[in-house]
Amino acid sequence: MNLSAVRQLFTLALLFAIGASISETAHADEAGTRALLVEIVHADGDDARQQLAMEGLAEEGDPIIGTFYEAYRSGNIFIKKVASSDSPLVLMKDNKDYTNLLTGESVTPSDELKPSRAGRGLRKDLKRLVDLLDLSSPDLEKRIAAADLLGKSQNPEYLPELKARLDKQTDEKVARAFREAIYICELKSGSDTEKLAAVKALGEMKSLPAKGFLETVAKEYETSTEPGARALRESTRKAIREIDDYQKIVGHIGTLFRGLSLGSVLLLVAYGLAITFGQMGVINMAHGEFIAIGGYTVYLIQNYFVNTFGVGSSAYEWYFVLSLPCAFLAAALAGALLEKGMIRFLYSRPLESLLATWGVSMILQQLFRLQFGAANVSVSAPQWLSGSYSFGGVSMSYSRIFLVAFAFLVIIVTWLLMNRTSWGLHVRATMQNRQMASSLGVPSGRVNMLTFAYGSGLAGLAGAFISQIGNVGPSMGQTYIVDSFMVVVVGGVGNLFGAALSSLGIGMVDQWLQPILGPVMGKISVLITIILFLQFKPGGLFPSRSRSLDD
Amino acid sequence: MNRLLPVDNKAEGAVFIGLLILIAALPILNAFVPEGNALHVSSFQLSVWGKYLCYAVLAMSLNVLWGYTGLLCLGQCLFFALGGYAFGMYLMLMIGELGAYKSTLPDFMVFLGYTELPAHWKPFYNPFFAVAAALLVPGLVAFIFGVLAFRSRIKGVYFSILTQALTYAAALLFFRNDFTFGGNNGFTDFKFIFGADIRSDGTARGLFIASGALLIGVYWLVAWLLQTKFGKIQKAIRDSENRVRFSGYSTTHFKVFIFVLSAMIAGMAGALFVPQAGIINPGEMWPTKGLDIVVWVAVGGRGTKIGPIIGAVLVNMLKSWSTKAYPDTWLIILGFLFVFVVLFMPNGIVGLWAQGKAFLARRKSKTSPADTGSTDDTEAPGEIEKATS
Amino acid sequence: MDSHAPLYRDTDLVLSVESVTKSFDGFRAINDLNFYLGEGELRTIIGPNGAGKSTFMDLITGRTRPDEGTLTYHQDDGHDLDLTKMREYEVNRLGIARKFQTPSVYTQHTVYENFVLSLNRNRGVLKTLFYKETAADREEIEEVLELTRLADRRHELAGSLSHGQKQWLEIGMLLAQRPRILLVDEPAAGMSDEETERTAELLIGLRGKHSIMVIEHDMVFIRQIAKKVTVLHQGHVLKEGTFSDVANDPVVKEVYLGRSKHEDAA
Amino acid sequence: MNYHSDIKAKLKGSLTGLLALASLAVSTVQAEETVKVGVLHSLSGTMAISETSLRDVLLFTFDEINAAGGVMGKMIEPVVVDGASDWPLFAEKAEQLVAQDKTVVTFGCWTSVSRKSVLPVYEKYKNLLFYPVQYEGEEMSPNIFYTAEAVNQQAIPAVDYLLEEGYKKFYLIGTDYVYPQTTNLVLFEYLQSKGIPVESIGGGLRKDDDGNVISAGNYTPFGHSDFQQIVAEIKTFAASGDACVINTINGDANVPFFKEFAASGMTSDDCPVVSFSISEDEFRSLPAEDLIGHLGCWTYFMSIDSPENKKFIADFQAWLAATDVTGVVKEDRVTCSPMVLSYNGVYLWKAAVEKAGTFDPEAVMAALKEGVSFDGPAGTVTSQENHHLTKNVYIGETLETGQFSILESFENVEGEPFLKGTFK
Repeated sequence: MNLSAVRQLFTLALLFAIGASISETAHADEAGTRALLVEIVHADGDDARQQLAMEGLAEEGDPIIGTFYEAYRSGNIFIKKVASSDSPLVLMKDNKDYTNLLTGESVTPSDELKPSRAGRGLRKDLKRLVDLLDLSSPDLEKRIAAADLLGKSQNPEYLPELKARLDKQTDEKVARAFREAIYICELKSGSDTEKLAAVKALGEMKSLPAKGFLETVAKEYETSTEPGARALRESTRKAIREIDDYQKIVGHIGTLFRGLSLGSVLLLVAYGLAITFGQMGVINMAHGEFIAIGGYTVYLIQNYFVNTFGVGSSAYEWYFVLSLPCAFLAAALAGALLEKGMIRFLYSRPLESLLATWGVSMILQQLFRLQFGAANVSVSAPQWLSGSYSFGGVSMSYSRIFLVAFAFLVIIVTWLLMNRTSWGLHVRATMQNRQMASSLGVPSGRVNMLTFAYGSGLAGLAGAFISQIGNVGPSMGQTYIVDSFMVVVVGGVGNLFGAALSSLGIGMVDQWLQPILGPVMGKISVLITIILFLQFKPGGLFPSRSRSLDD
Repeated sequence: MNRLLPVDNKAEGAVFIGLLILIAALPILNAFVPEGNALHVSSFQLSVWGKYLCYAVLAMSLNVLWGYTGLLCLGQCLFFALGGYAFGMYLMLMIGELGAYKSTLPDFMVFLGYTELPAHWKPFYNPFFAVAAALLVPGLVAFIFGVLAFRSRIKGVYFSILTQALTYAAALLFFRNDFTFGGNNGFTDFKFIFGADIRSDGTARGLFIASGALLIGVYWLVAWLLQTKFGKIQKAIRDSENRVRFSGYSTTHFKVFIFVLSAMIAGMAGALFVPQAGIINPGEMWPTKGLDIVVWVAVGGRGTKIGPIIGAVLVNMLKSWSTKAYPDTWLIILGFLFVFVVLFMPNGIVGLWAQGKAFLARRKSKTSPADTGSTDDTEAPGEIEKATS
Repeated sequence: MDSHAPLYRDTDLVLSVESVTKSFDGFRAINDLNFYLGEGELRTIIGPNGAGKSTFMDLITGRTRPDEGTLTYHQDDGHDLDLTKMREYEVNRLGIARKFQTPSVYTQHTVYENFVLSLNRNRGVLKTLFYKETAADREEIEEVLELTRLADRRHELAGSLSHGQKQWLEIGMLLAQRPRILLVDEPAAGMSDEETERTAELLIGLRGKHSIMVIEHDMVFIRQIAKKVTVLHQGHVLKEGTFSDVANDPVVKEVYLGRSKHEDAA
Repeated sequence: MNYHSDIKAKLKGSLTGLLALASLAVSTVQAEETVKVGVLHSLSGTMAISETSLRDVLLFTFDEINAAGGVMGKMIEPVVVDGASDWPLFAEKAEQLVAQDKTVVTFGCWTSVSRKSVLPVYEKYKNLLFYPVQYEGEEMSPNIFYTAEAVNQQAIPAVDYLLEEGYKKFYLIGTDYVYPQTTNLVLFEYLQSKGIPVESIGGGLRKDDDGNVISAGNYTPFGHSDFQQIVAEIKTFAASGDACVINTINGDANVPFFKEFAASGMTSDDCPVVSFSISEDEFRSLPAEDLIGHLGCWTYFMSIDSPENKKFIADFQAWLAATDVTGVVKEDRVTCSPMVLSYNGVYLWKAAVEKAGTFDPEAVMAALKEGVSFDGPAGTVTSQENHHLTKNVYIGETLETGQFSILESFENVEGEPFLKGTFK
């Protein structure tokens, strides 16, 4: 049987029903809706019955449909066999609670639960239904998304509904989305004059979603010799150009933000190294594993919160906030131990610290594998860090915005620590001349340990952030180790400000080159650029000024 | 110093002679002792040892640079791989029409739609050109990078990190499918070398003997270099580059020369490694490989002639054994070994003897207070300047 | 005194430094410096910390390039050479040798080898590969061994010498180069009184054979060797003259004492 | 030596008599006789992420077979070695297994390069390797049996499904190595043959001097961690709707990709991503709730509702709980296609050995080529003449639980390794 053909037929039928009825569905019969939904679940596999139920649903238009859709989509609808009855119960799971879909009463489920899932096609139809309902949703974002999706379907059946609701929109953004949807619809079904107007309007709106549809129009009228065709063709081309030009600007702004955000990642990753390597002269190849310690700490805390409070609970939302200091402390502790147990014997032999820490890195990686499994572990973002903020076509994810802000915080805090505390003074003194400092009464043993712990702690923080945007796994740190050394070297070993500047610079250059050369050649070019850059500035951006030039 | 047996002390001499015997004996035991006899060396064993010898040469090439001149190159694997690729190109062409597509072109080219061999591949039909390329290509890369780096006085950690970046960039480049070097899969499934079946026992012996000869040749070269004035300058650069410069020597020229020489030795090792390992792919230039080599040298004892050989062979033997005996924990074992060596054996295995003597001397001197105080001077040579200086 | 005007210009100069300026990140380490060194002269340079003494030596030896000004080397044959375009080893090959503040010797080589490497010949890469010691070489080395009183320690590693001996070794290494100009940075630092005295004798003995520039802090030592003293202050020549001239100069006193007091406080 | 072996022979002779007697009393004496089988996977290094699970499932399978009496009366004795994600080491380990340990068959490898590196070893010793992971094809060694999905058992059905679903724009993205490049070149041809215009295939094209397309799609380095730019591009590409992403990113680089994808606000409803390298096992490291509705295509899913599969999962879990092998993670374990293909491989090998009546690798391969079947967790698999398997192909979409819900299945799809050029 050809599923998609049936589905198309059905969708068409559904649309007629919706077109006729949706505007009158101000007051809905919830019990009726629920019954229809249960019907749909039971009719799994029987397209004709589902179709009938859907038609009924379209007339009801209750918000419960949206909730149901979400649950159906994500596998949270279950069928429970009841011994006493022929028709099993349909349960809907929300968080940990189950409700009877038919009655809305909450139910305590026994173990006999069989999940029921919507097929992709059914879901598409449901989604469209939800979108139509969402057109009148009080949530503006939902309204915009719904208009966008209905517009892209280019189905003329939606036009009256969209037009009718356009006048009621007071919010400019929503109204714009409605207009955009209407114009895109008209690109297909409108008369030539309507099309011309739509094309012009979309061009002026710099509508990105319209671009594909405009191209279709351009193609359609490419060879046409009809009288209006020429004008339409030319304005379509003009509109596409306008959109393209606008997209270029958006692209540049986007690249700036992406560069900033990549730079911030590099900065977080490399700042710890800038301290342990730059300030202390320890070449810590296990730096990457400290990053992993941070990542695993977040993972453990997340699991603790999941087990204690459950996913989606309000307490769970706080897990990441708690993770940050924990990740810092865990890595700092590991750093302190490493310093006490090994590094402090190697201050006079920096290159040997490279070898020994390389051994430590191998040990830690394998320990991670034995403890957490070789596979990466899953860390989810809390709600407040998911999603993105859109600004004139550039979307910036909240996790990255937070990351950029945090990177700046790290710079400031580190600067304050280094320049405004006695510890910082001791660090700088020790780093300039270890022997001199200790003979002047600086407790260099403790200063070294704390400094190394701080640098390692920063690596742990970096790991915490990477858990939000990337992997948490045994070798997660390896990805960053070459990059972070590059950042420190380009910035000028020993110069924290230089490290900050160079990570931003490298991030920017990388993001700027990527669209031109592709990610692989982009990365290679960045490396080559760095190598060449150091030819001209062998000491990096800010070479450490030292009077003892002699060896 | 003895010209024929270029060793500095008895222990070194014993190891070196042992090595000579090993190189001579293994192929004989392989060829003339029948299978089943306890003394028989299988072709598998032979090729494994052949690879160890190549690794030993690779370690020696790094030692020339790091041990004697104080330049720690973290990208030595790049030169090794380049040599391997150069010779691998010849081996690929020798497959002829025995590939999956029965074409004269290497399989990956057929797949990518090449109808003709790219121009830079053509000369590699000639094995001698391939050998020359295995020497010259790494040499050329080292020359360009060396001139750039040394001219602008990049040294110490900067140099190390840049070599790591260089090998990383090169690895990414070689991973590319359309770089005409087979992408990630690299070169494999070789059939013939110098007209002989590459999988035959005879070839395994031949390659082993060639590796042994290379090892001895490089050993002699290093020994000869060390006793020339050049060798002394090398060490002098390690100890006090400024003094060398202010004695009228262009340290840049010296360093470039050594860097190129070291790259060429590594390239030769790579060229011999590839037919024995049966594969070369960009994984061989991944930065961690470069670190591995450093570890071999450190474990064996850097700045000594025999140390790198011991280190490379022992670490790789340990790896071969432990990846089977302790597949889950061998990395931990190896890791602890490195930490231990660095902390307690600053001069590697070769330095153990002297360390033991010093230890005994110190125990003795505890009873007699007349200690010279110079026992602390065992600090390993070739320290880079402290990063911040 | 108007320090902008050249003091004097002799026909037998070996080195002329004129209007040289050098800045590091906006800080003027050397500021419009004029300086002349005569053939066979022994000159002492003093100045408070940060006066630019070491930078001055760096400029002469090609380690640092001046922002402005000229550094001219007057060759034996009367030809002048511009030092600002040369690298260290080229400058050195002209016969300008330099001793560093901290002794810079090859610790892993024997005393004898240290001298072998310092001889002023066979300094190209290929030449060193095929270099064979000649009788003349040995003779020269013996000479320096005697002069520096290291003959009985010739086969010991330089690293095992005492600090004072290392200083002597380094001076010997300079002499083995047969230089025309000797730049000596704090030769007496870390030496015992007896060693200091012997060093002073050595330097005085070299006067006339080489042109020598000595940077030193030790006033006793300076008094011993100094004929003519140049005082540097803020990268500029503050005063030039005999030791007593300089020592009694009120400006010099103020700069020196005022500055050094300040430094002690820090 | 002769003396010793003489004694040994005599001892053996007298022992066999004793054993024959004993065997009458104790029927389990067969357990003394073993056959050595190699397991060659990376247990450390970058590939350990994926390969460790295969080691686990192989050990489980051997135990299961041994408990049921072994193969032709012999117990399987696994020899496990670590390839350490190091390709020359893979070749060395393979030769060690074959030449030194005298294994009669090896189950192993994940990446193509590891397979390529050991191929000459198996050809030289005329031994046998079972390769279990989806790959690009373009290879058919006489000594390797590919239980893996060929491109036409994964990528092509997935694209068929998407086309049927009405998707019109395809964005190709992958890690820069042979499998993605090859798959995407095949798909590029296939999509065009299905009437998709070039401008609707996103990710970029590279052509050689003659204008032949040598690379289609957008590629990232191994372990790439920054997908901002690419996701921004996909978002633009998908702005007009009806677009999907065909993802051949390898291994852990998928995590940053999907996190970035989810963070950009796109969902599977706007633009589904169909991935060929993410099975249930890899999925454990992804934030499942952000990825609901993205697609996967494999020849097995853990969610297959069949008694065989349920038994397989339950037995594997029981084995995990009981095993004392070091490095086996016991919690949160799932089963996935490469694992089942390893499992199937062992049983197919067993069937072929029994059919051939010998452990001799060449005879076993001959038996395999004649066709051997096994009713595995994902239905019946049958070996083909061309060293591949006929098997069912499933398309699934991801659920919050980290499982796939099966949307469509194609039965008995024959594996075809050589595809490029067939759609032109």
